[in-house]
Amino acid sequence: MQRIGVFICHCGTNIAATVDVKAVAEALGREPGVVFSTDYQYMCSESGQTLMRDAIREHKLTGVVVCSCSPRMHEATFRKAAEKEGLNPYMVEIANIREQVSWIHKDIAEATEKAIILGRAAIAKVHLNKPLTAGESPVTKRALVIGGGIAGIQTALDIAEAGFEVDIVEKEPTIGGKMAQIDKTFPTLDCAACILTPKMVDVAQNEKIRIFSYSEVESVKGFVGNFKVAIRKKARYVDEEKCTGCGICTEKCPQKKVPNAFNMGLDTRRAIYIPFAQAVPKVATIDANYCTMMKTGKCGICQKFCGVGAIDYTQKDQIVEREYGAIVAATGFNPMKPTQYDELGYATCEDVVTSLELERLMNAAGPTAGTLLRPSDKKHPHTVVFVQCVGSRCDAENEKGKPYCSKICCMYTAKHAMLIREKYPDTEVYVFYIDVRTPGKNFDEFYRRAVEQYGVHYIKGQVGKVVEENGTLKVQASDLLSGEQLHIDADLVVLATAVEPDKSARSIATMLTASMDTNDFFTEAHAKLRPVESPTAGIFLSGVCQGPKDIPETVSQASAAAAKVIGLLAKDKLTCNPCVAESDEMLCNGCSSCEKVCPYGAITYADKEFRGPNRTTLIRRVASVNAAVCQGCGACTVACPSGAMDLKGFSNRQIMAEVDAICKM
Amino acid sequence: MQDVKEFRPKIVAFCCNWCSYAGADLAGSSRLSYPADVKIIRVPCSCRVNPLFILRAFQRGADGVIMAGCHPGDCHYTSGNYFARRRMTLLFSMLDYLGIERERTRVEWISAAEGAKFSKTMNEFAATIAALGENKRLEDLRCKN
Amino acid sequence: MQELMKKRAIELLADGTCDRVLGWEKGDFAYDQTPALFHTAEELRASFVYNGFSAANLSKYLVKECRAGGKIAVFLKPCDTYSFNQLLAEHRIKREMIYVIGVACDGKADVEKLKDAGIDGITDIREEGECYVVSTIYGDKTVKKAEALAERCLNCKSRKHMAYDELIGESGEVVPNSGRFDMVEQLEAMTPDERYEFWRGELSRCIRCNACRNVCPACTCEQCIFDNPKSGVAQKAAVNSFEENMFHIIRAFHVAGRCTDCGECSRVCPEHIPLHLLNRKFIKDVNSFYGEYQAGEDPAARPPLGRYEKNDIEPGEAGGNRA
Amino acid sequence: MKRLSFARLNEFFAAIAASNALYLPVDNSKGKAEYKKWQEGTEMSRQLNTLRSAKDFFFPQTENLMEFKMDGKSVEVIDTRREAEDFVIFGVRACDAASFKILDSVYLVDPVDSYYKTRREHGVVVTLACARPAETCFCKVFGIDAADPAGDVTAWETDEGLMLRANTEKGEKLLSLTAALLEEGDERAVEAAQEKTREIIEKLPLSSLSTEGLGAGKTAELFDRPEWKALSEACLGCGTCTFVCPTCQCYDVRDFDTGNGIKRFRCWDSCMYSDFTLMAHGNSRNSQVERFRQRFMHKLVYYPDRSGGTFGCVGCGRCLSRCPISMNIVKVMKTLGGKNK
Repeated sequence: MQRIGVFICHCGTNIAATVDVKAVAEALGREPGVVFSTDYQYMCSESGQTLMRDAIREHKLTGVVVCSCSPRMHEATFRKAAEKEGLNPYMVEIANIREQVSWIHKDIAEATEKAIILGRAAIAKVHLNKPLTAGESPVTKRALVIGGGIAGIQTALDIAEAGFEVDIVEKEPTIGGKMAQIDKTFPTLDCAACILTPKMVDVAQNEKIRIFSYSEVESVKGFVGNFKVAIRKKARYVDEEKCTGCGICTEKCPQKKVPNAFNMGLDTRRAIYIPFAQAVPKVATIDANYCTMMKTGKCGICQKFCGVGAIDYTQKDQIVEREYGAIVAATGFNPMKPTQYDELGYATCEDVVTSLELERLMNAAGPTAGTLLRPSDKKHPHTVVFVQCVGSRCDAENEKGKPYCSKICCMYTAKHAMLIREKYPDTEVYVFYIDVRTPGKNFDEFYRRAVEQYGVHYIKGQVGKVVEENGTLKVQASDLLSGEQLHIDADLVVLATAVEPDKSARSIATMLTASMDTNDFFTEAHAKLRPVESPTAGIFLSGVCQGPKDIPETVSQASAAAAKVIGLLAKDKLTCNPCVAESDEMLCNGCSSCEKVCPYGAITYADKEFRGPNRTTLIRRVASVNAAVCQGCGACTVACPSGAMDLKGFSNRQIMAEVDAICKM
Repeated sequence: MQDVKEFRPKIVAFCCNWCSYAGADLAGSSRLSYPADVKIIRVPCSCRVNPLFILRAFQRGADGVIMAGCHPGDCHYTSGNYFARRRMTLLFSMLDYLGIERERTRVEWISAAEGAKFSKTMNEFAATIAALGENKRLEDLRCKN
Repeated sequence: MQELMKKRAIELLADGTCDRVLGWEKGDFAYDQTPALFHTAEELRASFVYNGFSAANLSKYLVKECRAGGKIAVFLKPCDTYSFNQLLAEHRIKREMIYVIGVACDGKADVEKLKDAGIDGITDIREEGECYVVSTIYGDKTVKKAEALAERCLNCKSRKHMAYDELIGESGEVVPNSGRFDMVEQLEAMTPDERYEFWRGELSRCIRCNACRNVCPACTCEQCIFDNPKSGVAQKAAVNSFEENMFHIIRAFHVAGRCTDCGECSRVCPEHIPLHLLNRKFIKDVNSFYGEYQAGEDPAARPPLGRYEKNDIEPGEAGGNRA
Repeated sequence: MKRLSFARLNEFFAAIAASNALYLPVDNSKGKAEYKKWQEGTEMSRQLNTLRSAKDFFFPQTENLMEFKMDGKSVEVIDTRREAEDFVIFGVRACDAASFKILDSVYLVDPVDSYYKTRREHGVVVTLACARPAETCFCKVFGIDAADPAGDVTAWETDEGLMLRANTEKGEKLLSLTAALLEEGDERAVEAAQEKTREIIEKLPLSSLSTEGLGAGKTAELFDRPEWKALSEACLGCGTCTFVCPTCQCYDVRDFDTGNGIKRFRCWDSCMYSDFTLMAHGNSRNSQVERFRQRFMHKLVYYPDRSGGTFGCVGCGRCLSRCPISMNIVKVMKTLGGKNK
């Protein structure tokens, strides 16, 4: 029989105002096995913990029940306190009488009764608790960063800086991400390439960092400290080791009609290509969808011209298995394609472009070599209309768009407007907005410069229709402040489309068992206090994959994630969750039912010799659980028909004891 | 004359630690009430819920049993709720086949962010059970006196 | 057929293919055959029997026999081979220790049907073409085989052997429309109250003799949770309606996705409770929710409760009052 | 000897049911006979025998013994026995009637089983002679006459109606309740019916079964016989034979924790079960062959040892038709008994 101590927390008045704590202490004190029962103002306080520790010592307690707030809040606190007094921490159970009682019930009698019942359930469970010892598992001192944009780059650099190995998996042929496509950055207007490419070079040169470009994560197994990841290196048909990035192949390739994705399809490239001059790794890639050799078997020009023999048309996808202690998701975003907005004419008018396309049209390395020319007739636009919040801040019922604010559009549009006005003062620039949001250091100043200094026409209102007529874009809009309908003849319309998480994020989240919100942004472990960690241990979040951000915010979050990873990798061993599954070999049938539902591959089988009846021996196949690998979900315990598989800390008997206590008359 | 006691159903809610239990916590911290008849048992994952526990609850006097877990796809353990979903689908179908009221058992997917859904679900479920009345078809009279 | 089987068994013993043969031993009244191990040609000649009353599914005995060592030859009817495969899939038996002789089956007779038809004092039964000639102390009676066919054989799902090393007689085909879910559908069409009454009527007769469980080839647990005091759910008797329900629900659940529908549970129930209707409900549900699945068809197949689809039906969408 | 015309059978039952709970065999939904409480309109089964034996009336499968109520840390012991009802079982066959003697010899000797005793005292047994015994019947082997069963009252279905004979005081009392319906009967009608039954019994295949080599004092000869292994090989270890057996008398005492207290009950046990006679040190019979041997040695040797040679089997044949694998006491007797070889 256990000797159980029960402690009822008042939580100030949080509990005590609704629950008659004295009555609860008195009622639970009468339960079999309870040798001490008391109430206290703040059990989690230093003095509350001392009270508990004194009672453990004085009353020789073997089990403790704390009736207080959610175990998600202070279970660890009370377990630690018990441990300090020599009591196994897993002999402590919490009855949640705050979130589940005092905060939701008003009637004192009813709340008190429920608190007593929850207390009884916890006592019933403690009666069956057994001391548990946490095992340890080693930490693989290497991190994986999924995504090689500025977020991934910064995280990788910081982790490498601390002396740990980092791998970056980037699905494109080069790292750099969206930032590499941007022309200038707000609010300082420095050139994105000028600040990004040195970091890309740092990555390439850092001995601790290995880049898997043109690669994707294929599968993730394992758990914090011990992930096993299969990486698919997609065939680029060019030997990365041999290729020097000289670019001769990309000049000689006869297939010139490939839409250039880096320039948002505004110009073309060859079938063999290097996305941009500063690409890292600077290695060519063959686009098998366009390569004549790959499609017809006739051509081979690039191979002929390649001085180092790097071209290999027979290359196959390769799976690389790597082990990691931590994984960072930095999967980034894409601007939404606004094709579903017929009224804005993106799909029909060549001169309706997205903001990112405009970036390329203004970039010196872009399709127009930095001169702003509109796509249709390559003429300089004299009237430019910007439309804000395309696909952002939509009603929940609006299936075309996103409910959230994409956060960066107001600022980059101000930047675009300003740059156009500065370079081409003869251009009239209109910005249609719902609100202008400029919280950030020097942001509002920046925006005001656009309005006041550069004379950009900011109009609060919505664009209703854009149609092309004889090379002119007829823009119909409403000015909400004056209530007038406006008709503007524009040469170029720029849509600030919503930021949306990269399509690959969903499947990566599933592999990582990291949760996502309804918009497919990764969920953080705590919105305020743990913003760079996923709820899944060992998985961290960097950049826009967690939510819309600008570059400085992305970089700071990237460094924060790196700090968390470093904190993890700095440990030699991790304490395992002792609440893991355990197989009773005497009952095990070896039927493999449990193995089939284990997400971690924690169950293995072996033939073992057992004593049969009357001095015989027999050999049976039985399961055993790798305690370091098991995460304690309990799927196996239900799959097991014989009841051989049970979960420590949440055993069949314990849960049924709780059921019994709750349902008791 | 004997006074007629108002029927207060007993409801057991198995909640997974990562989503639904946290959802219940959020309901609590948001002060979103639901009947005191609902008592929560914390399990690591919905896949920990053995049909035995559900029958046990009915045996011991529960009038309704609800299991709440992470939304499919969001399981902390990747796949636990998918297995739980199959198990409960089959179990509930069997209970129905035996003529045991279908409404006494329920599964809901409630995330840590859905405090309001937690409260709403429990209110609805408690109302359903109250309307159904006492569990007679899966009762064990020995536990009732 | 019987003579061919006997001859073959003797050969297999003689050539060392096996050291014992698992078959059926004749009893006192032709219908009361007992599964038995035959170690010698003499034993086989003296008492081996195979006819319309050789009903027992021998596959489960292989669990025990595989532990005893040596090499076992076993006669398996088509439905027994499904159980055999399932046992293989669950590593309960060792394929290399077993020599399977698939034997043709055109349905087994149930002596209760003869008795219900008023035939008593049975001393012997002979097969003559499509009929059984029943000798009784009151004289001979002739009954059409079809009229004596056991309940489970009326809805035979397959005459095809799923596993064998050799065949005696022909292996047939899977029966496409066996009608084995007809009764399940009838029950589903009832109101919940009617279903409740039906099952109470049936399950209330349960005497918890455990025959259904102990004969079941899917119930090979080292120790059943209902026998294990440490499980917290042990029951020794069907004390009340709850325990009757509990035992049969959990047993059916534990064999869900594993039950091959061999029908042994209903065959052996001394109270004639149609237990197969519980198992068939799960089989039917699995088929309709998760796609056709026949346990024991393919030992490598992943069982329905050991896999999932992301868009599986929700528990709330299954069941419900169909009436 | 009393006579009741078949036409007045219902009135007869009604008269008994007026002051007693009357149970008689009734066909269930599966066409099998089971004992049911008589009420107006109940029709008696025409089956030879009930699926389960009549022992259930005196030794039910489960019964509550006592309760412990717990309140906090205090325990209260409660005697749950209630006043027993008077009841009459009609239509008990000779084999089951003989089984009561065997049960009595266990439960009514010191220490008397008060639960059993109470039921015996309150129960009146009306037996019915068999008219058409089945091939599985072998009561004759144990000296039981199916044509002349024991019981408080014995009844025969004859050409002249139902003939009734009171054998005990209880029986006299019962018949007096129905005196208005009864006439004096002719012994000869009974004799004619008995003659017919006995003729059938002679022809039954198991009537010639011999008990030679079995019975009291044979432990040493039979215990280590190698045949046990083959006999028990197919045994599933279920409890069917023991639960349908009219003489099996073993029970287990179990506690059921309701959460508010303990209900202590007893339920039939089966020597075929792996937890039979399980003790703290483990089990004394670890394999099915040992458990199987126990059952048949008990019926054929140990019980006769203690009862002056009476066998612990009444030849009702239930285990012959109910055993899932058709292994039964007859096969055991034929294999181990001297003359049957």
